[in-house]
Amino acid sequence: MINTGIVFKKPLALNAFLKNGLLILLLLFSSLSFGQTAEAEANFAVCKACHTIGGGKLVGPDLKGVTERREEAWILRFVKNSTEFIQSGDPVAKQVFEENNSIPMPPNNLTDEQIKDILLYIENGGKVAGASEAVVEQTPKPAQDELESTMILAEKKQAEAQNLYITFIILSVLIVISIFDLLVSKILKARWIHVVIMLISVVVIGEIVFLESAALGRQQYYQPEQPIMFSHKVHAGQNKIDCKYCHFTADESMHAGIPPVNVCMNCHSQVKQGKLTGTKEIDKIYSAIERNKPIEWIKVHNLPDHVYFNHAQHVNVGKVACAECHGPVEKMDQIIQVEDLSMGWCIQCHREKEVQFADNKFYDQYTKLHQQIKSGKISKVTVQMIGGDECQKCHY
Amino acid sequence: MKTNILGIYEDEKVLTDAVDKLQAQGVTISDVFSPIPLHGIWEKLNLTTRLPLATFLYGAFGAALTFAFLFWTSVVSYPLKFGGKPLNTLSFIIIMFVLTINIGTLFTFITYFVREKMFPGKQVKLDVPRTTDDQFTIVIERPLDMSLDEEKKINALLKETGAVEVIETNN
Amino acid sequence: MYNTRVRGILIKGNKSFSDVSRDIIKPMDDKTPMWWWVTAFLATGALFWGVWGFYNTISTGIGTWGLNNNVAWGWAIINFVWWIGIGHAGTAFSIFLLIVRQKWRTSINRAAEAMTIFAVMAAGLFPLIHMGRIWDGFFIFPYWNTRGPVWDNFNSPLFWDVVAISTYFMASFVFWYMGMIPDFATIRERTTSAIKKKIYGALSFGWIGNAKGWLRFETAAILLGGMAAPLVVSVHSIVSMDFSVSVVPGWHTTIFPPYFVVGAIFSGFGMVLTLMIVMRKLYKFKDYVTDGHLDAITRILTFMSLIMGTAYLTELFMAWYSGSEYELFTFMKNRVTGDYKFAYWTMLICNGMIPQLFWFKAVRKNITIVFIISLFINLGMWFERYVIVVTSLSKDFLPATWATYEPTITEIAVYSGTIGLFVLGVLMFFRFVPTIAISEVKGVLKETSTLKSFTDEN
Amino acid sequence: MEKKYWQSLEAYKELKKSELPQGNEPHAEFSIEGLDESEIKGKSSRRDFLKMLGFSVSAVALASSCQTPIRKAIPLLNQPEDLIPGVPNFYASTFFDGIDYCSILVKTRENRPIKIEGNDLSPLTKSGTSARVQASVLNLYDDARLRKPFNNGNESDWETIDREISQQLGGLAQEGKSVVLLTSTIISPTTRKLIKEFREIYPNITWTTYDEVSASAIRKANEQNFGRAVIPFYHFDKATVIVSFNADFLGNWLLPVTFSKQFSGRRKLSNGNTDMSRLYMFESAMSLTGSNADYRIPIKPSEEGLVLMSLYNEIAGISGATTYPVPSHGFDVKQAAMDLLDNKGKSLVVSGTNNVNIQLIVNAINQLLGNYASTIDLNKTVNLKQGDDERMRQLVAKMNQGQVAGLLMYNVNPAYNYPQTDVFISGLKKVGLKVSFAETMDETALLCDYVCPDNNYLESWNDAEAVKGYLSITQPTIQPIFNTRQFQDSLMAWGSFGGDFSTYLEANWKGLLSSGNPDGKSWAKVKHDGVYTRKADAGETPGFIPQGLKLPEANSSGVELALYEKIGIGTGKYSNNPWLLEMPDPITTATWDNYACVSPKFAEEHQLQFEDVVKINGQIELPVLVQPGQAYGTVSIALGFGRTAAGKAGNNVGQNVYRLMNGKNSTFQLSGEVVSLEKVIGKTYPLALTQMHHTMEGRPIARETTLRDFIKNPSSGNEKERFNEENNTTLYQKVNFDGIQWGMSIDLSSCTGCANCVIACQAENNVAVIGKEQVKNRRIMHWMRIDRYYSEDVENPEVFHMPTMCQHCDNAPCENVCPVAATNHSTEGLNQMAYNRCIGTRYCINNCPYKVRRFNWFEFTNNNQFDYNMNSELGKMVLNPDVIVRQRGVVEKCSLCIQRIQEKKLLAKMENRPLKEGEVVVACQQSCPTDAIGFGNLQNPSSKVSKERKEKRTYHLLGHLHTLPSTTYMTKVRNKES
Repeated sequence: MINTGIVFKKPLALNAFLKNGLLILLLLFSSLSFGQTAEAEANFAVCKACHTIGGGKLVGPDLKGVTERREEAWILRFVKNSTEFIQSGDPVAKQVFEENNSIPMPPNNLTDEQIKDILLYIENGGKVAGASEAVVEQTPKPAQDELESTMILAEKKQAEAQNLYITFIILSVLIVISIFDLLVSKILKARWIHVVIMLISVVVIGEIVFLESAALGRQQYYQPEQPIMFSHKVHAGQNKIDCKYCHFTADESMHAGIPPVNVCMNCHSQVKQGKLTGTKEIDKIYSAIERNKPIEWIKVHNLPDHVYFNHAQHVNVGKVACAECHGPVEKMDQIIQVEDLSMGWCIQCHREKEVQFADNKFYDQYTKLHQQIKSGKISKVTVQMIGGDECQKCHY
Repeated sequence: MKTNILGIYEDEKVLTDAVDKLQAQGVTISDVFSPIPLHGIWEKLNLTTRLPLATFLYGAFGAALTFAFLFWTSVVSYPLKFGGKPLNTLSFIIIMFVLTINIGTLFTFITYFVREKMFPGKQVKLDVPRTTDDQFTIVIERPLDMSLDEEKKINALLKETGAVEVIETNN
Repeated sequence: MYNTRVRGILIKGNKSFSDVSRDIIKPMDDKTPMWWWVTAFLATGALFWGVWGFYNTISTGIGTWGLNNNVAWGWAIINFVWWIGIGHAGTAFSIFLLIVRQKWRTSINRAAEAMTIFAVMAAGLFPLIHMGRIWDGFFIFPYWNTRGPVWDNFNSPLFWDVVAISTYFMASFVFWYMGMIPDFATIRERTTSAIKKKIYGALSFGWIGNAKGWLRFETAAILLGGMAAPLVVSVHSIVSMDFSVSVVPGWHTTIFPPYFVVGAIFSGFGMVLTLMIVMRKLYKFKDYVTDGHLDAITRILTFMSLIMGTAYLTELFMAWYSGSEYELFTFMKNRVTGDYKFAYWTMLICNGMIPQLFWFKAVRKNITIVFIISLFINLGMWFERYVIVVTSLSKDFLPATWATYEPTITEIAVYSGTIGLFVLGVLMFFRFVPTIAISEVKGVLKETSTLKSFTDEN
Repeated sequence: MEKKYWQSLEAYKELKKSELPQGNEPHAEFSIEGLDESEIKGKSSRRDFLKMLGFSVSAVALASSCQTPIRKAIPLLNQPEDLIPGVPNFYASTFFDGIDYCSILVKTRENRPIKIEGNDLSPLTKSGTSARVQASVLNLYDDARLRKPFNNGNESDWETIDREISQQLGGLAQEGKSVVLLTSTIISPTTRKLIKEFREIYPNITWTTYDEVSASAIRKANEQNFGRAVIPFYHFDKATVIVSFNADFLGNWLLPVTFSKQFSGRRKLSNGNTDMSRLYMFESAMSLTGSNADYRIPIKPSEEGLVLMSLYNEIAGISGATTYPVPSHGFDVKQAAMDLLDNKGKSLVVSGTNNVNIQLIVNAINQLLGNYASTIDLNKTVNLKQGDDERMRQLVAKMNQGQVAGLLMYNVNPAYNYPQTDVFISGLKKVGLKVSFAETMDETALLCDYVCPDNNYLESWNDAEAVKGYLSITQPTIQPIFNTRQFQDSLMAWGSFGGDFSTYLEANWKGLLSSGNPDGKSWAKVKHDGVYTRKADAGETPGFIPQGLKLPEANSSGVELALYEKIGIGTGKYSNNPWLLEMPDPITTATWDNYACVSPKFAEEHQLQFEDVVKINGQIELPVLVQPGQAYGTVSIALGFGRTAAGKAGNNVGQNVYRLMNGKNSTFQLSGEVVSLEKVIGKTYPLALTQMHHTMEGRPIARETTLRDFIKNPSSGNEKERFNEENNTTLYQKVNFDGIQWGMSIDLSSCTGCANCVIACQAENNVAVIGKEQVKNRRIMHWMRIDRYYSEDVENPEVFHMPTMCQHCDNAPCENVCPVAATNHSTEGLNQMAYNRCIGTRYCINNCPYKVRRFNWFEFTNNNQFDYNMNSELGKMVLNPDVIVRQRGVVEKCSLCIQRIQEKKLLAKMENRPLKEGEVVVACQQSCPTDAIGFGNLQNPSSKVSKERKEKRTYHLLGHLHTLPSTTYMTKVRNKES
């Protein structure tokens, strides 16, 4: 009934593992493909904020078949600086501009080659060359189901946490009543009933106290009100903006980074109205710029000071998907902490998670492990096997 | 409804002899109350206890449990290396030794009270309160159907063997 | 019965069973005497000073002590070992003497066991307070946690300590309490006060004293005693491993376990002697704690003292025999002739030499001298721990790190607090608990009283 | 403007990055001051506190207690491209404070300098630094720094100050009254050019350079001998025999980092090399160099001339040159003379005494030995110590005569360190316009009308030419934290130059780079590298003009005084730096004080004991420290203490002894004064030493051999190691490593004990400063200590310096005894310490035979009782965000810079490649000026540590305990006959 951090983790971790396996597979394919297209995919992440490939019109037009509709030179000019292009008096450009509610497309400083790569990527249907349809289309689905169930679980557990307090109070009252009856009122003659009630209550209360005190300082299901009603559901879910577009240092730094306002402005210099909140929330960005004051977000996922956590290690090297720790962010209007971020939770993953042992040349130096794999003694190398559960991997 | 005949003595030696005599006369002695343990009486009353066996089992259980715990934690659950020692170390012996005693003692203690049905605050009413001080009592069960003769005989026997007083109580 | 013949009469004054009950329970029924209040006042004062020491240590840090980078253990550990040593008397009396069938223990074992309980409580405070982060002290228990779960280091003698001392405390307490149950029943039946009847009635667990009850009681007592007997050896052996398992010269030696155990019993008997002389004087228990009892203790102490002396000499010999320059330095240069020679020679004289005076019957018979010597033993044993802890750490392997250690007022306060706690505990024991095991004394009373004519004739 | 930046030292892509914002108005999101006010509240002392700036986090404790505090994540409004929160940037720069020079890399995190590293591209310092350089980063975050310009003791603003000073300067120029610009040595060619131009605008300004410890005698002697008033460059790497008279070239003299590199490089014995230079040291006080000498002879200051002259006579006698009569003295210099003669042209004689006569004899000896153009380069001049004592005296005299109308003082503090402070102060009072550019309100600034605070060097643009032809660049690594302005910018403002100094510098450099630039280095490249070597024209060695030699006047009538600079505090510029104050002196191991060193024999004769107070000349009361190796009949006292206006840490620490300098000749000399010394009966003064026992008690701890024995038998002096290896047995299996096993190797032969590593480690690992009282209680927190042992003669001992830190034993005794598993062993061979698991039983400290574990006796952060950098919001900026600040009650110790290991491992993984040898560089190793510390992967057979481990000199400290340390030491080899 209570999250012990261990009992519940098993199925979750298993799910996470299955889901990761698939995601890793996906990423494997993408890294195997041509470098250029991979870069194009990354670059297209910016475009994805307003465009789809065959997904219908968002802010800007659906880009499917755009290479057939327009000449390459035209596209190049438009992409580089659309406003300039429109003002130069190109009729097609003007028409496109007006067709799309006169929302200008922000200028880019991409090179011609990069844009051409993106076009190639669009022609490919928004897939990296070489990746099969099946992998792209099918794999995310079960993963999403998993995430959805995680979400339900989270809500359920939140409710359970509420029940916990009620249980605690009821049991405490029970103890008091039974002591009273035992000593004073003596309604129940069979004393063993008192004893049994008290024993059970004490054990359960003890468990609640133990677990609650273990969870002290942890913030599972923490969901603070943010200064801006920023919806990850809209951005990451509906608009399918890549996590790393905004949290762009996750690949290279210990911090995933809260995006500075200029990142917001990449899109919101054009998108000035939200579907749900109108201009009210987006205006806060502009006001931050005007007042020259950064937005003070409330940090949701907090680790204690004595923990060193590096996003680059996990996201870039370990190829861990963001959702594995942060949950189905694309379904959250307001971010909620899904996992308890306890040490046990970290360690559990380190024990099960497979290292990119064959793919990363860094691991070449572990000759003994390589031999063991060769001789079939072990089938995979987990993080634990290269010291992933040691103190000074996280505490220094 | 039963009653008891109680023979009250003031000396352990006299009491011991009285028990012998009573038993020789075929009187069944149901219990003896005394302020000190009377080692000779137990055999005479055919009293035994399996407490030592229980203690042995607790100890064995304690040793096994301790080893299982130590092995599981240090080798299986979260193996950590300390000072170049193997994970499954000789140090376990010391902890096992102590915890065997610990578990044995604790459970023996608890078992004793469970078997004796003793607990803090238990109310008892002693027929002869001085049995906790300086008197000894022989308890002889008196079934309802016991004849008066027989009762008299027992009373006389008790007196004869040195009882300073013989009383009858309800139980 | 041979022991009685050798020992003479255990209980003097031709007591009947009810005399015994009355004599022993009398101090509990009397008005609380003046000396009790005075001592309790002093002890409370000491305790409060100790509370200040605790507060100071916890609120400011271990830095309030005189420790340094080299000598990281000081008074706290010295006093801890000292108290644990004293705490050995109870079990040694109850169990060792039970096993070797020394019936004279019956007059003393209750008090000795009580002393054990309070000494172990006092000792237990030191490992607590000497932790840098007492608020995280629960890490020491290998409980199921959400950190992995991460367990403890079962190689650490400190972990063994925790296990051993808590077991020892538990076993001692259980044994002590078991022994008191029939006595509480006696009080319950004797007392006229309704409150007392209620309290002691509750404490007596409903003891009636029937044959089966006595059988189980005796069996359980022997079982508990039998299990606690190895504890007497193991607890101080394990405490000694705090030192002998380490690499520090002066600590790293295999003689420590027996040496510590003997030392502990030695100091425990010393403290028992001190306490008994006080108790029999104050409570007029001379008939129960006879001169013969004291004589027996002094004889044991003489023997123990010889063992201690031998151990000290063995240490010196081993230091020389090992050929290790580090060992040689620690023993010969640092202890015998060096900066710490005062402590070393105090230890040697108090433990090894002064108790040898007990060879003389005149000394044994003079209770005042016995009392003074018993105090010397307590002092000597304290210095033994001081020598072991401080001298070894102060000058170990790398001379560059050598540092000296002096206690601060906070450490002294903490020590005095534990003394206050101990004394207060003992006072409570004197006041509210029969200080002599009534039923056990009664048990041996018969044997000795029947033999009275025999001894009197001789 | 484009600027390149360092990702880190090696193998980093040169990325074009935006310039750090310049100008004086602090950007809101960069200003530390701003954060000071709004974000950093409460007790946020730990890592989260450190995550600030680019990713600042603040915690607000809620009124309801059991709730976790809300933490805010505040992103930058506009994130500059080169700033990635959590990733360090390295900028090449230069440290120069008027005395010491060093080319450095500045490590910044979130635009906040946190660590100084050595620049390995520098041909002069070659990745070495000194302790003072390492500690200089803390000066940036000194609370004593002025936050605003001051006008007559009141806070002011730059406009007012500029207006008033320009007005007054203009007025004085019109009246033609004398205005003096008094500066420390300036080695910046651009600044010199600027000053020249400034003086063209104000022709009435004269420029005087002042060094508190000057070397003007060397310049004078060279002027007489060669017609050039220069300090030549010395090649200690080319010298086989070095004879030094009071020249502490490894510690303080001219370019100690450069000379240490040279000296130790010449004495490396790895890879079968058995060629080693020999050092003779004649000195009064035991100096760092003296402690590393193969032969050290204690002499009184009055005997220096005699001994030098005898040495000259010996050499001249054999070379057939003029000899001079010398009164008899008890020193035999024959061996030194023969050694020198055997190595003609490969030898070097130097003296640190600021006396022309002495320097003339030194020059004559070097000339006889043919050392010019080989070990002494007169064309490659050293630009340090340009101060001329005579001109300074004249200036002070003029000031007292009222002939000076204005005084602009840059980087000098004569009110503290002029030998006759009272004369200077009385003169200063007669000066009309008094301007100071001091960074803090120091003794001199307090007496000035205007204080125009200079930027810290980490906030400034500058360049430096310490040695002719070897230039380097200083560039800002942080916005000016306070409303301060660079000295040069002030000059430009008052001279109405227009523009700022950075553009001026760039323009000057563009011109400089247009010629004599063989590699065609661009300005951007120069900024990237930090150093630039100009094509040097070979130049001819000028002819030697012989001068008649005479003995310097010497007074030997009483107790002779020899002042010296401490390795930590030096001349007192950084007297408010708690790191340096707490740095144990390499020789005495004393912290936080200066004291009177006397020899043991002298102490015995005068019944002086450690910590007894003596009165020097009836005025200065100092505690006595009995120093083995001190020349009998002399007393040595360190300069740089007794500051009264340094700041909270440095005020009234020790005594100011500048007034005891010898000014009898035209120069100010550190030695030569005769003082009275009387014991103050019954008064003692506690001294905080980190080591109280000075001998090894015959234990094989620091092992040594002589070069001769070493050539015969490479394992000589290290026989015990073989014995241990052969006789060690164990019940347990040897630890098995896979892939990575970190190891360290320390060459005792190279280590000079300069303590650079101690401060480097302190800066890297957030080691707390604990203050004098706690040091006295022997609780110093340094993870790395340098054990110093004496052997042999107590009056002139041989010295060992032995860096000791956690040895990372494979069979670590500390690990076994921790009950809560807070310390255990990693698969990479590291002895790990999990601070947050530690409950502080301190058992590990007891059981560590090396005693390298440290306990947090108190809370050293946010505690007013320890009012050092960790009790100040500003001071905490220096903390390394990758390393947690330890809580009270936990044990800490050297982690072998685990954060660096993890960082480089991650980098390798991200770049999909194996870890390279030499990639992970730990803090102590990085900036070691003698490369005594090696670190690497023992599983890699080609790594430096693996190779060194196979050498016969290698041993494990206390190896007989079978602790199997990962750190090994190499026997010290002394180049002496027996």
